[in-house]
Amino acid sequence: MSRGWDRDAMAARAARELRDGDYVNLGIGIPTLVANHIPAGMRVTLQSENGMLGMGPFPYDDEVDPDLVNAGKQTITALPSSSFFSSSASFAMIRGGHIDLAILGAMEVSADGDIANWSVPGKMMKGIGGAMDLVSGVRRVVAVMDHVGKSGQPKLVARCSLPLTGRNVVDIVITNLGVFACGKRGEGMRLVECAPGVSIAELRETTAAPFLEAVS
Amino acid sequence: MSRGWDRDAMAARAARELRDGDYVNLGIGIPTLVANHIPAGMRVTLQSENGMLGMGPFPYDDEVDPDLVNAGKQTITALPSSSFFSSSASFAMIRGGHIDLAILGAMEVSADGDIANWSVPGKMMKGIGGAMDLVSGVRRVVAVMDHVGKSGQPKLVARCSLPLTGRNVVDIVITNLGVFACGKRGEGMRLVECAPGVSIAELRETTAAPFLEAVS
Amino acid sequence: MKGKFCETPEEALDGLLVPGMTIMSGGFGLVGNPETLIDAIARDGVSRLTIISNNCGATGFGLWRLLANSQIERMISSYIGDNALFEQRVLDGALALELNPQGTLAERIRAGGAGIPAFYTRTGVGTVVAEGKPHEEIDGVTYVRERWLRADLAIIKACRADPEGNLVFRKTARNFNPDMATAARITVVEAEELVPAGALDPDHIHTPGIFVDRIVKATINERRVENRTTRAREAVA
Amino acid sequence: MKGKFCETPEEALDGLLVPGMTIMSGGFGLVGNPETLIDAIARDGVSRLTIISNNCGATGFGLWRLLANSQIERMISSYIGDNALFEQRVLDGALALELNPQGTLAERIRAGGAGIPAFYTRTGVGTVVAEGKPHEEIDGVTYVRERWLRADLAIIKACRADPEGNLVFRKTARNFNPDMATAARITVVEAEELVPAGALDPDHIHTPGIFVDRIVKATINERRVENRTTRAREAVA
Repeated sequence: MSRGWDRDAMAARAARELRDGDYVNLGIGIPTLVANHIPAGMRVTLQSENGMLGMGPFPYDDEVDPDLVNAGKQTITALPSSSFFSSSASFAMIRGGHIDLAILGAMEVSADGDIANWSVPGKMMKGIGGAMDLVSGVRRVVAVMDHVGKSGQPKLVARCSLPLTGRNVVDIVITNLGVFACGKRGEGMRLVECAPGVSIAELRETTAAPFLEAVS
Repeated sequence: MSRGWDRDAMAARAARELRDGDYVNLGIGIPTLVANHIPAGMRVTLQSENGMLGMGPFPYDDEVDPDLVNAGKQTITALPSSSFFSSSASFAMIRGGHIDLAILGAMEVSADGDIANWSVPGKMMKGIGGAMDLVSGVRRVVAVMDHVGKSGQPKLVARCSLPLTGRNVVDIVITNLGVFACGKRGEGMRLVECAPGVSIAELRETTAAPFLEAVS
Repeated sequence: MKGKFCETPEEALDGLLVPGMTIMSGGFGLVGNPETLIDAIARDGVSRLTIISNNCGATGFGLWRLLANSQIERMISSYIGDNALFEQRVLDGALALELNPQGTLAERIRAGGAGIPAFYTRTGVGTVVAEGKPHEEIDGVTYVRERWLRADLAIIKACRADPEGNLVFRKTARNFNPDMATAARITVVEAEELVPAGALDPDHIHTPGIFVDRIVKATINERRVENRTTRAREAVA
Repeated sequence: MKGKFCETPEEALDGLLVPGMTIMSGGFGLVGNPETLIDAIARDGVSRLTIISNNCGATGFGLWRLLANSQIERMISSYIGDNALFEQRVLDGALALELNPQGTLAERIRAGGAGIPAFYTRTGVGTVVAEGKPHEEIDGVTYVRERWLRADLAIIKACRADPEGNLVFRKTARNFNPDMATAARITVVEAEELVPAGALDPDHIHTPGIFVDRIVKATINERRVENRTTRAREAVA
């Protein structure tokens, strides 16, 4: 079915949240694909929370350097503008509000911007990593996820059921079916955009929280 | 009169508090002279709180570098072991207890280790500088001062009259008349050593606090 | 080479100077002071400034000039030293002074940049600087709580800068500069040398470009020596 | 060249390993891990360890070996990832795990080294990691108070070290290493390269020697790649 967005189209839609000059942190998964959609000529600098600013593309096979990885432990490259720093300096940068945008995967997001993306009760947790620091410290947080879970349950909800990563922190949610602006200050969630072929009625059905239809 | 110690002899006595391998911060005035008395072969590393570890001697005239000064704003030199760092890193080093010894000038010291060395009421203050951080953070604090003031008033007292730099922080006081160990934990001040030609009776007369005579 | 590089100090400060604003200014004593930018602020004449800086220059030099110009309303510093004009302004009631221990000042600025609104320190406990502040006993030791410091503008002196805003400092001219670069809404840098992208080793950048908004070449580099202290060269035997 | 240099990992750790002790171990994922020192600790067999490290190695590599050896009683980490042995030990109740947000972990360690027993952060507010900790509203925002972390021993992997203990790290192998070097009673370093005094530029030292007690040459430098990701080289037209 061609209804909605595929993973790459979700990344492309997330890339439309980038502004020239932005310093950006991209999470693992679909967010990593956003790097492929940065418009030509736009200056976007990627931060990696393990201690790097100015991430380059993945290396050619003969360029792989074990001392040069991103937060997903993928081998990467540096750029002429790059800098390296310690973990405390990296998170001072994040916590201090110096990163303009974080694009992160999510398991659940609530209408008022709560996000859960680190732990599922009953499953062994992999850990928290930098997610809590990112959602609390970065100026603008974009969550990317499927609109519903594997068993069809809504992931955009009135109240998260999973352990939270942060409360009232998500600005924008991009799913395979549409784009929503969360109401972090209690102003209510707002539909920003429907994915191709997706109706508002369908979104109402698959979303477990009310939203305003302020589609532009 | 040759009774007691002169400035240089006080510095020499203070140098006897140094241990091999020590990292040391020296204050302005007599403490600066301590550097001239480091025993040959003893490894002592001098920290300067404006952001340097491993201070060398004063420069030759043609070596003066305006970007290389100590905390007293004196021009200095670097050594092959030197490192430079920021102010926050420098005081993290001090506050975190990594400096073994601070030797500082004082206006008043109390029997239980309070020190006043930054401000005289009624006089314009020059400021605090790094003194409060040093007395609170350094593992061992040695105060160096004249035993009595210009008008003959005792400076080693039961309770300081001047605004404090720190409370219960001084370990050892070296004056021109003797050496005392303060009772930081309320255990009472103890006479460690009389300067040449100085009697205990004289010290009792010129000291405004009781002390134990545990002279070795 | 454009990037964050500006042509003149005026361009670098364009639109940023507002009466009543708070400015952090790097430097320790007369070392590592943003002399070019201070000169531009003096010429602008912007007034009622709160200045956060370890010192306040010296006669004719650095921030002293803004003081002489009656542009400063309030100073947050650790050490004033012998500064007759400063003393006079304080006695006249024309200048408010908040003295901080130097390490507390540095850490408050670092906290401002790191998103830490308050922290505990032993420095100053039992002294006038801790009066009126919350205290807490932690593991049997009494600490005082200090707040972060942030500013509208930081003016910074670097040795070298690239177009991305990556900075390298030299010797003890580093001091408060990298900390302050992190703690202001806008950071403007003057550098002795502007270098092309890739000229700085990424392992050895002191301030990553994310903290820097605009850069201008330092044209005033008096680098006055406050306390010239030398030793005699030993005679050759 | 002697200074703080030791001949063997055993000499570098001599007298330092005590059951029940707390050890900080640098590294992020498999990058910047003190492999040589971990190997020596595995051979020593010291038990009931509390380990503070962002991760816990990977099958057959790094801290995983101490886990396999049943030497670890408690971990303070931010991320475990896919580590079947770790999971099993936690489920068995043989291993206590304290998960921290990565930035909170880094800042707690930095605070431990900087003499700051507690600080406030927004990270984790409203989540399980803030439960039971003091909260405070500062300027209308709610923060949680976090405590410092300190250790008996830090084991650190550096790129280059001089006899004074000055260290330089390489690329993202820096990570937690310089922070941890400041936060332990004793810091032992393994370096890929031991260089003579004066070989390191004093403006570009990441860890000043004051934080380092002993140094040994790294003899295990597997530097395993966890997630080799490459791109195809474009065909030449």
